Amino acid sequence: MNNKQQNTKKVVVPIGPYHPLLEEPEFFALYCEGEKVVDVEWQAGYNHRGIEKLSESKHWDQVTFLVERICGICSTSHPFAYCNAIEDLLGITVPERARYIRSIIGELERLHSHLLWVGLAGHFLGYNTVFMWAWKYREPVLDIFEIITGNRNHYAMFKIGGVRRDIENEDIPKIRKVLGELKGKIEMLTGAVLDDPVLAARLKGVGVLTKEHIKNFGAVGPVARASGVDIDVRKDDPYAAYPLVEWKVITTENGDVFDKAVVRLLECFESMKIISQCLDAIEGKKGEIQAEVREVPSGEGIGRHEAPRGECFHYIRSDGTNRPTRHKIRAPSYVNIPTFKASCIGQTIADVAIILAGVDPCYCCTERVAVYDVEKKKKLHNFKYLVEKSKEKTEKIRKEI
Amino acid sequence: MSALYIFLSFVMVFLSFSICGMLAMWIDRKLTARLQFRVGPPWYQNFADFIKLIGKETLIPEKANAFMFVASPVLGLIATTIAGTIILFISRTDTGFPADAIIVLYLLAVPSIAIILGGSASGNVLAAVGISREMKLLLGYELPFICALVISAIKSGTTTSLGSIIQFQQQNGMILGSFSGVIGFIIGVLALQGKLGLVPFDLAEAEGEIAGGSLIEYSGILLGLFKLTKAILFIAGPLFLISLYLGGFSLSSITGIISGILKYILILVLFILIRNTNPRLRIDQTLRLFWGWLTLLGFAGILLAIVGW
Amino acid sequence: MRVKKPKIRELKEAVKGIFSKPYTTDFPYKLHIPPLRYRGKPEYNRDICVGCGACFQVCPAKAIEMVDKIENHTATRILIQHPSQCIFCGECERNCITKEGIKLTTKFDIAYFNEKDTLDSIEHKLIVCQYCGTIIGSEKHLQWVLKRIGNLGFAQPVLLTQLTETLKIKTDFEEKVVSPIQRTDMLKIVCPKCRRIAFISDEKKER
Amino acid sequence: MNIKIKALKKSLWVYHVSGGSCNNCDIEILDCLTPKFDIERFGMVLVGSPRHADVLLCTGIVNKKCVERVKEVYKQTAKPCVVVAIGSCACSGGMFRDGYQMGGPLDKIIPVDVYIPGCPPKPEAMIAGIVKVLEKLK
Amino acid sequence: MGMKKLFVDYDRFLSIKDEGIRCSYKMHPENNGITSLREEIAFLFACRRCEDYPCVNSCPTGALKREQGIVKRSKVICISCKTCSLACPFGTILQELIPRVVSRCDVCIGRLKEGEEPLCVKTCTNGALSYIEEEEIKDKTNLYPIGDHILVRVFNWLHTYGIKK
Amino acid sequence: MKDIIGILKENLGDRIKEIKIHNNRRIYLTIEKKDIKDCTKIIFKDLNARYIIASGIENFDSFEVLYHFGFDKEGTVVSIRTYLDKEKPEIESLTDIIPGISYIEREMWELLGINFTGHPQLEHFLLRDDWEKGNYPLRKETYEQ
Ligand code: SF4
Ligand code: SF4
Ligand code: SF4
Ligand code: SF4
Ligand code: SF4
Ligand code: SF4
Ligand code: SF4
Ligand code: SF4
Repeated sequence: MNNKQQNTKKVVVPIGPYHPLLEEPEFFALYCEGEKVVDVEWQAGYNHRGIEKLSESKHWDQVTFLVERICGICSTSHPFAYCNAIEDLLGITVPERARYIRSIIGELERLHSHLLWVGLAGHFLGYNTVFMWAWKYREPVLDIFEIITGNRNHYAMFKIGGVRRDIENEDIPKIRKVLGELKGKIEMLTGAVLDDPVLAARLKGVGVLTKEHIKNFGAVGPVARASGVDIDVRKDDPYAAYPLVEWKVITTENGDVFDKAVVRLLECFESMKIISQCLDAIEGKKGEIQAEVREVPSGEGIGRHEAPRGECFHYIRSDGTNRPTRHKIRAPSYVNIPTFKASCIGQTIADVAIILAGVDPCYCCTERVAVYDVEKKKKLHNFKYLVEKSKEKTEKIRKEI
Repeated sequence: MSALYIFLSFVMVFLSFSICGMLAMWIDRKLTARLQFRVGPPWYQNFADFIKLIGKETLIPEKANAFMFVASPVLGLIATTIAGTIILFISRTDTGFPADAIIVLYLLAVPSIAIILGGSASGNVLAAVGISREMKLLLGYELPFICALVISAIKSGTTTSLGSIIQFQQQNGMILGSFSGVIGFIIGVLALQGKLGLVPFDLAEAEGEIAGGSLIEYSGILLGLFKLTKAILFIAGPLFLISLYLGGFSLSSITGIISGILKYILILVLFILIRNTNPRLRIDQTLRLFWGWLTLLGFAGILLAIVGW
Repeated sequence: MRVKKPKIRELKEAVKGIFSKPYTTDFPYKLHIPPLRYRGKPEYNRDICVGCGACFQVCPAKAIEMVDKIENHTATRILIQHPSQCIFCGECERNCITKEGIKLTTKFDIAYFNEKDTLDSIEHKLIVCQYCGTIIGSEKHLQWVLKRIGNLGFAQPVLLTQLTETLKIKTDFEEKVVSPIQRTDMLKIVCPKCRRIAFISDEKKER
Repeated sequence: MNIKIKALKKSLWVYHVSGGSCNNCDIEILDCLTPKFDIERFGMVLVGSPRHADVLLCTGIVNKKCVERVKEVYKQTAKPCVVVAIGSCACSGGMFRDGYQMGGPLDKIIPVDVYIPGCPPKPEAMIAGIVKVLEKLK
Repeated sequence: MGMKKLFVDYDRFLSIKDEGIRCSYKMHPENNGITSLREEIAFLFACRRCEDYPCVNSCPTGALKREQGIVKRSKVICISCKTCSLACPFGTILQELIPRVVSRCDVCIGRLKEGEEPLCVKTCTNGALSYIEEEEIKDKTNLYPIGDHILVRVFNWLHTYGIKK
Repeated sequence: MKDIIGILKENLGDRIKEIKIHNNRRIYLTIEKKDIKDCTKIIFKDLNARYIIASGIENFDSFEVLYHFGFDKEGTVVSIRTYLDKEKPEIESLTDIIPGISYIEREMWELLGINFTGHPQLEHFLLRDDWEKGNYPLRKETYEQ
């Protein structure tokens, strides 16, 4: 094979769909020349379960559980956004106590999700100690969830018009205690990350996203905030208890992976601030935790929630029965992942892993290799054929070596 | 010296090194776990792993070059064992030959080459990425490692025989006691870290990036052989370093053995600390580190050694 | 300007790790007791469940199976809870009309080799319409309704018959309804549909 | 009981296959590795290639896009291996049974040795489940 | 020239099996608009407006409520436990009329081509449904309109008391 | 709040066919299919709104595509509604204006069968590549079987 043809057949390094340490199967084909990435292709759908469609056959109340199971990390964000959407459609307000409880759950989730991210990012960097530590610090948060909601994940707390369970007064000191301990730990982690020269070498200036990129891809959440785009649904379109408490939106300017890490770590402190204020507000009081919703009239509603990974968006249309006729869900990763196209190209494979992780998507590795025939501009569909092709290629590389 | 003696020492080294190596690897795993607030595996873990691997089915990928695929782990194993034998026995008797340190150096590079050969024989592209990294890594750490050897050799009176290096140290104290010695030792530790594939230089097997890398297609006993090689290397490498910088060890007296073990443990603890407080480096950063800083340092060390510091 | 302390904190934490007790649980060597509210395997409470089937209706995962079967003149309703399909949301417990009929236990160790080992089922005797044979409801459910609405229930002949049965009062209403259904047949055990027909039968006749 | 099985029991290398899950089960699997549960104390480690694996931990409904891949992974795994279905999704399809993308459940695609229902199962439940398999291994 | 209306002979559903009626309102799976229509008719006309409302009192969730004398079921709250059906002395609430997930009938407005009948009418074999103009119905007894598009024939107890809808 | 409607009206002029103000944070505009490119250009580029997502919906006599845009400072979501032909749903692709919209357009193409003219890569994205032609899972007819 001559040189020209060879160039057209770049090695495709697949990332996904299975990886031991990753959550969701997604597939990224990295088109590489040597260690350099020249293009990225995102193939989703390994996780596609047709939730939008299933939602049309379920009762309003059952949909909460369905959307909760869109994702395990943001497992309260989707019900949150969904309930916001229906409440927007209904035009009702939720009782105050329920609003505080909602915020507490949402922020606790942000805490555990950000810690999880720190751990996974550490793992991608081969920094397993950080991985273990961060996950260890995360454990008490999950225990708190187990105590107040009955499960470590998938809390089943949200309900249209309120929350399903109250936070008992005797549990509040437990939450306080966990927060107190966590604060020191996160301070330690933050300090460690900020000061580590090796981390700085690995992360600074890697995977930079400019404001322009953010706008073009519509990226949200910490990804956008790390690039200096100040968007946060909790502030912009206040809901639940967020307008009632004191906190600020964290932004940084550089848009590289390092900044994303910083934004996430600092957000943890804001979350803790919000939680303790909410706890103050409900401690020792009693109150309604759900508003009565008898009918959902026909119409449409939009609900948003700032999930740990960014804005989570639900569009609901009802025809007056007790099932949605259309339920459009947009998870934050859906708009964050395409930013890879901007941030990965020109980087090395080793960096891609952490860039992808920097967005905090749900992504995995271990697929075998596929070869794209760029010349024909056509994807070779047969998987086995791709494998064979790639093996031929390897064979050739080997002989050349 | 007879062929029988060599053969016997070879077998002994093989057995003792693999057992000690597995224990050392256990210490590594256990300490790592403890440092991460975990319990960690029981002491027999690595033996269990190995025995289990023997019992497993060995799959040879259809597209693989079967001979190379099978031969390379064996090759690696034999090479490391020979290296171990030289370090432990041959060098300290009159059987030692003048350039044995250099031979050991080359033998210690063979396992990496075996991984490269095996990986490329498996015909997997993720493995290919792994090999290319392993190769760069090998090229990377070999140069500083040579520097480390040269420093020690110069310090001990320009000899490349392990025996005389050790002898020199027995008379004049450890080479570590000098400026150039410290430099050489640091380089040696980092290079060995790379050789053993420990973080921050584990990029050839980087799970998060290329899922196991070069060994991705290996299974069963062949994988077990690789593990065994690594276990032996886990002893042979540090021993080599001890011989070069820490005044070697002696098997003739109890104190000699104990001090040898202590020296070994010192190096092991260094490994574990470095490995657990650092993220994995990128290949280009690794190369920059090895070829840039460490090599410069190495040359500086050589100069210092020549000057006599 | 903050002082940079690279690696110091990590080393401190690492040393702390080595010299402190591991964080790891003792499970499985020691028993693990989940918190009180833990949502584990749902189980029926044989004394309290009345067999209304609401849990079957509300389950978002359709993890509860309801089988009504009529075999040689006895009708039974079997409610089967499939842990393999359950998502442990607790909806069945929340919505159970008796509040305690089905409860999420704190059992978490429900791994199985064969699904049959984990199924939890409960059987109920059903009352069927004497005219058309459709299912009216389970016996216990009828009693539960009667208890709940008290005197109001006496307007409902089926509930009344149920009461007489529980009180073991002998009545002569046992004989089967014969076609066409009449207003007088209202006092027998008939389903809502037949009752409605009976009610309007006069009117129909006139027409 | 022969020594091979004994060694196998003490050294289970697990590989994690996710076939369309909500990733919560996957996270809980990962959680098993972390200090709180630390399955390494039983000699279990997560490996990056199915060739190295003794246990396949499968989660998710195995949607239609994943079916082929899950089969492929199973084929590549060196036998003997244990397949564990983790989570209600893998055991039966859970909430998503009726969806148009449902390709599973897992036992329709590859033989499953043990099922651990839960949504997600507690890490304790997973450990207990694996202990059960170990008892069954002979 | 009058407009065609959906004519429902409610009491016919009681005596004859009504299986196989399909609906063309396809916004939900398994939608059968005629059930929700029948539920509405049941509560509007067939209900006897009992003094003490056994149905409302029995409902364990509070899904039933009377609004201006008419019983109304909240579709969101109802869990379909069938308790109300057991409590009603007059057989107004049939079990199949109170499902957990409800359907919707929009009387096929705007969806019918010229000369076409709604799918439910086409698939109804017992003559309980038809799509005709009001003038065409000969027998005007017990005929009540719901909205502009639906006509019901139902034995309405209430008119004997002089109560009209 | 008022001013968003004002600005929209001023910029889009009579291209707005209908304006529905659900509440002061949710605004729905209806425009014609042919104006979609102009309108999104104005909203996305000139008014600097953030692209959120697009949702496709099947109605009885039409397809509906809603493009949601966020005005973050005001916390308002503006949804632009267009109706497409039921028989031959087709609309211009907006990929050259909003690069990020490419994936959702692909998704609508495969799940709803809406054709986006000018889209550079209309390939399967969520479903497997050999998904049966003409089977659009989000269409309502799929309930029939
Ligand atoms: S963004 Fe990722 S973590 Fe969040 S809901 Fe989506 S898939 Fe889950
Ligand atoms: S009483 Fe409770 S548990 Fe029993 S069938 Fe009814 S809802 Fe289910
Ligand atoms: S816990 Fe939820 S999923 Fe399980 S049986 Fe009850 S309602 Fe169904
Ligand atoms: S026939 Fe009817 S109206 Fe007369 S007493 Fe009996 S129930 Fe009452
Ligand atoms: S069983 Fe539950 S937690 Fe596990 S993947 Fe399925 S939905 Fe997620
Ligand atoms: S009990 Fe029956 S008849 Fe009486 S008000 Fe209720 S539904 Fe109507
Ligand atoms: S079926 Fe619905 S309305 Fe009737 S008693 Fe039960 S919850 Fe109440
Ligand atoms: S009229 Fe139309 S919508 Fe109503 S039930 Fe009949 S077919 Fe369905």
